[in-house]
Amino acid sequence: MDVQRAPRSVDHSLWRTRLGLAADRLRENWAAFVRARVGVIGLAVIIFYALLAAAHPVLMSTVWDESIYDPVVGYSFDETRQPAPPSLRHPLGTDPLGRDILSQLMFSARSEFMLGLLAAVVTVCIGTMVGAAAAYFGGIVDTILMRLADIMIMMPGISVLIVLSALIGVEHLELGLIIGVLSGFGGTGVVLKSQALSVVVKPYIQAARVAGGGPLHIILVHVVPNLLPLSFLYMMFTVTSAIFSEAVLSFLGLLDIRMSWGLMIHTTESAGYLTQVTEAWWLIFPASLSITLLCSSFYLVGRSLDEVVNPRLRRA
Amino acid sequence: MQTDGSRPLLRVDGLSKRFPVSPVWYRRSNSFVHAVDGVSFEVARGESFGLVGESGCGKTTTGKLLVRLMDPTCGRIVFDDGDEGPVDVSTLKGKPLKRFRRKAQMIFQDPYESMNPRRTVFDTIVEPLKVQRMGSHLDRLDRVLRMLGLVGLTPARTFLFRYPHELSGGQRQRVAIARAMVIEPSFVVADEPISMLDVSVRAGVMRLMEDLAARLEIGYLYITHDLAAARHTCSRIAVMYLGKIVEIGETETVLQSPKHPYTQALLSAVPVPDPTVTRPPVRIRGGVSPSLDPPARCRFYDRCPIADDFCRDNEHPPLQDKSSGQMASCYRV
Amino acid sequence: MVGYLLNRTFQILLTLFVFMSIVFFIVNAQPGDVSNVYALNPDLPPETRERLRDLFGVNEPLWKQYLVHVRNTLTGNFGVSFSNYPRSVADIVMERLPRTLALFMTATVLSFYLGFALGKIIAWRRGGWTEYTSTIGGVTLYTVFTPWFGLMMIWLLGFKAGWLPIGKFLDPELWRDAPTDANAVFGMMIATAVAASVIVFAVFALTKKRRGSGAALIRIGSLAGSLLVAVGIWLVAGTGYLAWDIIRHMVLPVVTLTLISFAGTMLLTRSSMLETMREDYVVAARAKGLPEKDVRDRHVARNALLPVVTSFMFSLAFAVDGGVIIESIFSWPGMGQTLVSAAVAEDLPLAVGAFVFVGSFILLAHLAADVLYVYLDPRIRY
Amino acid sequence: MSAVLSVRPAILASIAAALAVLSACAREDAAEMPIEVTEAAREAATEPAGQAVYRTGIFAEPISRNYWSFYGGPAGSVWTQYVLDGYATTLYGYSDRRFDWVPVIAADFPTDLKKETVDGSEFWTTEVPIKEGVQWSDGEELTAEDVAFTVRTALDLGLGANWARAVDTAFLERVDALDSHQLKVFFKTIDEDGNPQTPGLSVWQFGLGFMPILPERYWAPIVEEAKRAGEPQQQIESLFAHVPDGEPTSNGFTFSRWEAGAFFENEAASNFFRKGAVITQYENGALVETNERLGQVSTFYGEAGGGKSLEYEVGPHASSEIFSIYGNQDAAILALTNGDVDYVFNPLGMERGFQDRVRAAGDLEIVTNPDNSVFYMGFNVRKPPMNVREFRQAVAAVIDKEFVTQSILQGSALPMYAMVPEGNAYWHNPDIDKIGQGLSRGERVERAVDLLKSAGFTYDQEPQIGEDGNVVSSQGQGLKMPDGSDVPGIELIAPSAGYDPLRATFAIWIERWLNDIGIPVRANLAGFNVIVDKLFSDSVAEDLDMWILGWSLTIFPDYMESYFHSRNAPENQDGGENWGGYANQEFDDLAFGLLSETTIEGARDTVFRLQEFLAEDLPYVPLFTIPKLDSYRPSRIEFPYTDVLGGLEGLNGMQQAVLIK
Amino acid sequence: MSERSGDAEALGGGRSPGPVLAVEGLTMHYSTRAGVVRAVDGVSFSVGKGQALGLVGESGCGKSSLALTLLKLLPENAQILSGRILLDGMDIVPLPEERMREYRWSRIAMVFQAAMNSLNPVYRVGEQIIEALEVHVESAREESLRRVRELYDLVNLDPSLIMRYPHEYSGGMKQRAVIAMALACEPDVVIADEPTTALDVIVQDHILREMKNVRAELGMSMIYVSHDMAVIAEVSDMVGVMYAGRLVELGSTVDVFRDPIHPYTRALTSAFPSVTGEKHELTVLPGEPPNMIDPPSGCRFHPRCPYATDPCRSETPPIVRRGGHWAACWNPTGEGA
Repeated sequence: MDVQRAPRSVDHSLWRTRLGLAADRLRENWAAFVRARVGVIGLAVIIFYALLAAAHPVLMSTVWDESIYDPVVGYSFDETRQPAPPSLRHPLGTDPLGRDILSQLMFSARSEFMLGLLAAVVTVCIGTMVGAAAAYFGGIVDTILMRLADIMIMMPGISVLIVLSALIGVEHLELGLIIGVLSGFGGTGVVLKSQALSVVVKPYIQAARVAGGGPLHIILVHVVPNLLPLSFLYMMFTVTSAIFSEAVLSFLGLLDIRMSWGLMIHTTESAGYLTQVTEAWWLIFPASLSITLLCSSFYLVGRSLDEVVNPRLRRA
Repeated sequence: MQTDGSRPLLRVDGLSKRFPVSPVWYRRSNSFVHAVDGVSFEVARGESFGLVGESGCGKTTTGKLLVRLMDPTCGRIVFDDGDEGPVDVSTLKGKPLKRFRRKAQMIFQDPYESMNPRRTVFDTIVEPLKVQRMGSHLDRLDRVLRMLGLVGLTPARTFLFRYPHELSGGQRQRVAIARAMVIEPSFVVADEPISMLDVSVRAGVMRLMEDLAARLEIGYLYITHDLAAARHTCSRIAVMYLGKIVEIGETETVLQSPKHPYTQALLSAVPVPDPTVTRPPVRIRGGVSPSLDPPARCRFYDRCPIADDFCRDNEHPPLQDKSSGQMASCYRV
Repeated sequence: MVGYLLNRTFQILLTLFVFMSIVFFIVNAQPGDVSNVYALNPDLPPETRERLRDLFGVNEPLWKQYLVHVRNTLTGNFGVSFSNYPRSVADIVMERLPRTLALFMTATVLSFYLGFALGKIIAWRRGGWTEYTSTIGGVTLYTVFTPWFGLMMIWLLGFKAGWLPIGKFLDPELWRDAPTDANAVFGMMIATAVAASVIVFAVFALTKKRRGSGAALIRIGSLAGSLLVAVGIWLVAGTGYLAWDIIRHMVLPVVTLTLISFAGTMLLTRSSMLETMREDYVVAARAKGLPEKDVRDRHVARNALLPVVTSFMFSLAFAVDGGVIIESIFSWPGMGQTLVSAAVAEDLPLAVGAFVFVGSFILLAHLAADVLYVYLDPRIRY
Repeated sequence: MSAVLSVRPAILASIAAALAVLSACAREDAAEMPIEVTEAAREAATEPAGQAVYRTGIFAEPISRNYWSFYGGPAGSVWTQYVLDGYATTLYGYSDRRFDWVPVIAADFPTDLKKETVDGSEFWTTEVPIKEGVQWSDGEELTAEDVAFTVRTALDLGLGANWARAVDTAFLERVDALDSHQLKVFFKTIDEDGNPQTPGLSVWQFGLGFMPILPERYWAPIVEEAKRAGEPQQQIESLFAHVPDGEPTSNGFTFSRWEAGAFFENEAASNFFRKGAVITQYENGALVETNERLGQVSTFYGEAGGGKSLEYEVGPHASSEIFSIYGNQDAAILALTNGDVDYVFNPLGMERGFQDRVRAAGDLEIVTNPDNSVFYMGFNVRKPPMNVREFRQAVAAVIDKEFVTQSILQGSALPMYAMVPEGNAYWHNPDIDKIGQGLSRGERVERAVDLLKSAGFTYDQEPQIGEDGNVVSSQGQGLKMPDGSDVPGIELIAPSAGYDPLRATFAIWIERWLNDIGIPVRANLAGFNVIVDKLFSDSVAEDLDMWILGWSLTIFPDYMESYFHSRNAPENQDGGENWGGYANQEFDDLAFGLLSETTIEGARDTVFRLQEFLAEDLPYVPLFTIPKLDSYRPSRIEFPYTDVLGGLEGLNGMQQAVLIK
Repeated sequence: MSERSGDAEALGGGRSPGPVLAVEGLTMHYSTRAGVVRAVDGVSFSVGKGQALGLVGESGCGKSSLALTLLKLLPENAQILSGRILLDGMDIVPLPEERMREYRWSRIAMVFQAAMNSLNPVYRVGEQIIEALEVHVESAREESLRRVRELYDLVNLDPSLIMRYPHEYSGGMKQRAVIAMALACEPDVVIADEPTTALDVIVQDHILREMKNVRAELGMSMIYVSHDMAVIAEVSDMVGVMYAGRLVELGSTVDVFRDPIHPYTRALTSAFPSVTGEKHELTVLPGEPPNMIDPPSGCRFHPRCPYATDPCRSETPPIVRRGGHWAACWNPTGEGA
């Protein structure tokens, strides 16, 4: 990046300059991200679902009658037979319990985002701290953390979640925390540690030590910021796995939640419509495709971010 | 340049560093790399002292020991810049160590790696001030700007908020120098500061370091593999081989009349930028042998063109005065 | 090397021990216990329930249960399954294991091969339409909602088209009079596959240094030969039709598994290739005048293989995990299905046993990956 | 099984060897692999493959084929029940369709109970004759000794679960074989506390009479071996662990092959004593069984005469039956529509979507029957306000069961008011108080508010009904208890939608309706295990508010005693099922009387009164029951009748009677 | 190799009839997102048989790009815009990739910058040399092995190392192996890109001497690419100085060092400290090497040149010839100035 920049003055306050710098970096990274192409498609899908999620409360408080369109206790009195195929009133039809599918889809989108965000934030927090601490301190800290990570990695994810959710009441909050901890301590932590290892041997870390900086200063100021791009990438993968796990667990009927995409499929399945692909497509496709699309979108975004943050994958 | 009567800025005494080889957590290692092995020298105030040798000879480790980036296995490092009494740096901890860090800084070899790519020039230079809680925010900005001017990055304001990737190698090394100098240390370890720079900017950086040393009265430990560069920078040099100092003395004396066979070989191997000159062939074999558990005899024995049975059967030779302050560790000289 | 392996084995045993303990306490930290499984049976008198509790040892304090658990695990005794009472956990695991192995080894090898081949191509021709379509297609399949996709496959290929059997791993009417049981057939199939791959691998290793058509002939010959020998043995043994029935039933789950998992290998291969392609020895190989294919396969792909192999070993290990869904959807009674049903039925010994088993399997895979790495990367010598 | 088991170590060893890449060679592996075959399979292989195979689908694996274990609890899954249905017979059983009590291997009804003193102790005794010529599948005669042995084993080992119910130690003293075909039963006349007692219907007729009989010759050595195992629990474990290879059976089928995870196969027992027997039911209520094989014609419940309501020949008509094991219902139904199986066992009932699929298939028949189960909402009547009867009635009044079952659940559930399902017609009391039935939403709310106010509850603001009378325009606010305090927050714990969408749907709607009338209920949708755990915890009396669960019921409704008698509250009896702590002396007396009732008519009278009582006092609000749907392929199989409580599935698929075309 | 020594011509003395390699007006650009990088811009030179040409310049001046261009081993975003590369009089620029492969290594071989990186770590070193041999010479494996043994002899490597992996070699050994590999097919020209940069001085000395000896023995032409004036001074007959993609001075080594014409050449020679002789004041060049996307107009050195005048800033400098060398400069320095 040998881009020469117009000289910047410090006449206005420092933070504005810094904001400008941040914006510049963002622009550059965005450009690299756009070049990877597939990520843009993913991002578009994510934005689409975010809009759906945001639109739901608005629709509920304006045009949609709560008793009909509530995703959980609504009931479409207009239809004589449930599930009803798509109509003007119910663009995606109703489910076997007479609830509007579009409303369920939109409502669930929000909880999927919340779940993904929670899991991702937990992963990043734990992953960066574990990675940075293990790499910086080395020795016994490293050994303990990495042995723990080994165990986390060994945990067969879906199976652990199945066992846990069968045994204790698991809702979105617990699920997000569990996935976040498993991924943060396990895979993400290990990857971030190897990244952190390449950071802690850099001369600027030694320079900071020579300057008198303590471990906390170095980890927070030098190590963690250098891990953030990579952890952001793993955030995306965590979101994917969180949404996917939620869907699978709901599908198996193991979560104590009232509505989600997985539960929509479960409702379809337990009502016996899951194999009626042509006859009851509106029960099967919206939720299944949403899960697939959102999962793969986050994954694609993660992949594209990889091209941005991994200099070895950058194009000439 | 060591003047009688005044105490040296830094006195290193029997400094050693050993690394255990592939330590297994349940067993204590009994195999060691002797990276630095009983090194002793002195650096006077404002003096530029050179440490030369091939890669793997322990010169960088010595530098890092002096600024306590590593803890020495044994030996003493007595530091005395006149402000406070002499302190033994080798065992400092906590607050005193942090205070010592105001006085001793380091410049690293690789200008591309010595700046955090996510931090601006300002962030990088101000870091020591911030960490040491020196001055107010404005004071610091002021000092950084002054420092930028001093290292020749002008106009200083235009450089403040550049990122490392927006700077050339030479500019980065100037920033690194500014970072080391901004808290006005009295001792700086410069680890190959120019070896990765383009030829056309090397001279500038060398000149800058000389100027700053003179202006701020800084003692340098100048680590380099490049004898020519050392000749231009240092008043005294020590030649290291496998963790040992094999020759030490005034730069010109050492380079003009090397005593130790290793120094001689080193000198004769340096290519001469003059097509008309034909150098005599180097008489020793290539390749430094590893310093893993070296036998007790002279470290240079394996490659020495003049070694005899005495060298094989005796300890590593001590440094002996060979001619007016020029010391070498060789039995055969 | 031996010392390293010993050290590694010791480490792995230690990890396994910790893993085992954690699993035990996680599984035990939940509120329910076995007597509740029968609790809603109105015919069950309370004394009986109490006796059941005694019977299953759940009345002992937790630490005692734990000690017993540790002792038993170390002696290979995982206790008695609650939900399959009184069958032993080890017995159940041994019954399910070959089925899981047969299915997932096949699928993992296939998806690895497909992913590696595709990854090689899209890395080499970067930026083309091939790359975008296979990336998007692969990722979509990789993150597809598996239960739905599995059912779609059954519906489409099994039900609508009628090409393949729906679910299960054998045809009961064919097997009614079979002279042997399914697990024996599975065992023989796995043994055949392993033996055949050992032979082929050996032949490839022996002809590694040779070049030209002769070597290729030997390799193809060995491949065809071992295939023929295997088929011959099965025909002579008279159980060939049973194996064929199993293979017929395996097609659908294997295809599904391959489709949903190849993208992982593909993308990993791609990044690994892209990183390797920047290495100087690749430029050197070109400078030597090697044909593009040799540069790609011998120099880039060979080196890019290293991280992919590690992930391959992991994915083998995680087969059991991924199997949870696929096995239920395809009525394939393997470890995954066992784990789910054990969890749902609160069958603690079976759940713990299956978990410990999965854990050991993964650790073994770690060890195998280490050994394989040594073989693949001469730089690593312990 | 043991033969199958012994193969495994060999396989394992060979896999291990091969995996270790110790230069394993395919040829050697194949040669070394011992191929063992079960006895049954070998026999099957020699026989010509039977054409008449009853192909059925199940979607979980049976647990064991050890009948002791199946009947004793650990293996007592419904799937095990299906596959073992053809193994054991009982002294008495229910008649087809009508559930009359009829002899099976008993030659006749037992003699009336009479008091008799033996060795100084007084007993109720009765004698039962056993049919002559009933054979085990190995050709040996089934004798009274077998019955006595079975009872003895259950008593000696203290077997639990269904054994404990069949052989109730509180009543049963012993069973003696007077001779090979005459049985004498001894019941205790006084309980532990010295109070006189009578072995009622549930103890004798529907208890011991329904006990499965296992072959003494086969099991005696195994039981002896088990008894030497030490502690009682180890004895039981040892017995349950036995794999009964070659066990003779007395019902229509014997074990043939079990390919774990794939299928379970039984073959017809050629010497089944009832094979070829013709069962005839007359419209006047008479039952006739004509068994040519035994040369017997038995007539019960009056003389045969008038029109026949049912006549069929007992099989097994199938030469063999295969239970194909599928991983889930979808796969099983797909297999059914695909023609892989002809009947699918469906213990949970078949949901609408599956019905559609089956109907769409065209060649499948669907039959619908009522089920003998109840899904209910229970109250913890120890705590206010649930302790107030009017409160419970008000809650019942606002729950529109018809709306939920018919509109929302589209008929996949049927509304229920009495504790005995309508389908159990003989015991069901149709004339009970059905609070709220047929009312509009507005009327329901008014009724509930009236009930609450009549009990002294007050509102800050009563709920308002919308103009059309169907919508609550504003919810009731500030409901206060009779003592003036606020009604506390109430938790309604119910299965989550993942476990059961029907109950979850009900819970969510109940929450909404109760909130409408100002009752601060919050539905907590939880996993099944979480709910069960709460019910069985020591603090159930304090923690529980309201809950929704379901019971699968027996024909003889003595369960009402188990659920509501105060002695069955957890605080009075460890593990009791009266979780709500319902305690009403009047009810207790009535319910306890049912246990000692020895006549059917008397029992029916008591049961009716119990239902009336419960419908008014409402410790449970019965919510719904589910219709049982069975589907089969009429072109392949035919059942003698299909209309019956609990459906074909409830009869275990009529394995002995189904005709294979 | 004694039978070949007869062919060898005297070191540096031979001016064979026609040049083995001639480069005429070669221009090669990379297109990057930031713009077009003019890495090689109108470079012309020729190398005679047995001659050694040294190309010297700072990092980013295009010398390594030039080396890769000669082998046409360019990344996808690079393009040869104009010029000819004449190998024994034949232009290889328009050759298709298939034909070009035959020329690589058999006619032009290369010793890459970092020897440790140009050996594939997973193959034995001997195999990698054999691989190069087998592409170009049809021969039995035993034959190839013997050839490898010869090559190892030639570069003073112990033949027992042939079947070892690269990581078992020391740095100097790897460099020797890479040189042996370059010599495998007896190419006409060997390009050595920074052959000793990562090595210690003593090893560097050994390698440089060996390369000189091998060249003398085999009579091949060499192109040394280095940033180190001293190294170039020691090994090459001719020296070309590159600055910002252009060749600014070219001539016999002795002439260029004794009497540099271009101010940049002069600055380079005097910016370089010497360990022997008089300790002279180092010349400090102001500024930084130019950005190759948007290079300065006119003479590209003008922003740093102490003698820059107006024409320097706007117009391409003329060729100034003096003695055995020429330079492109408006204000030539030295004797003639």
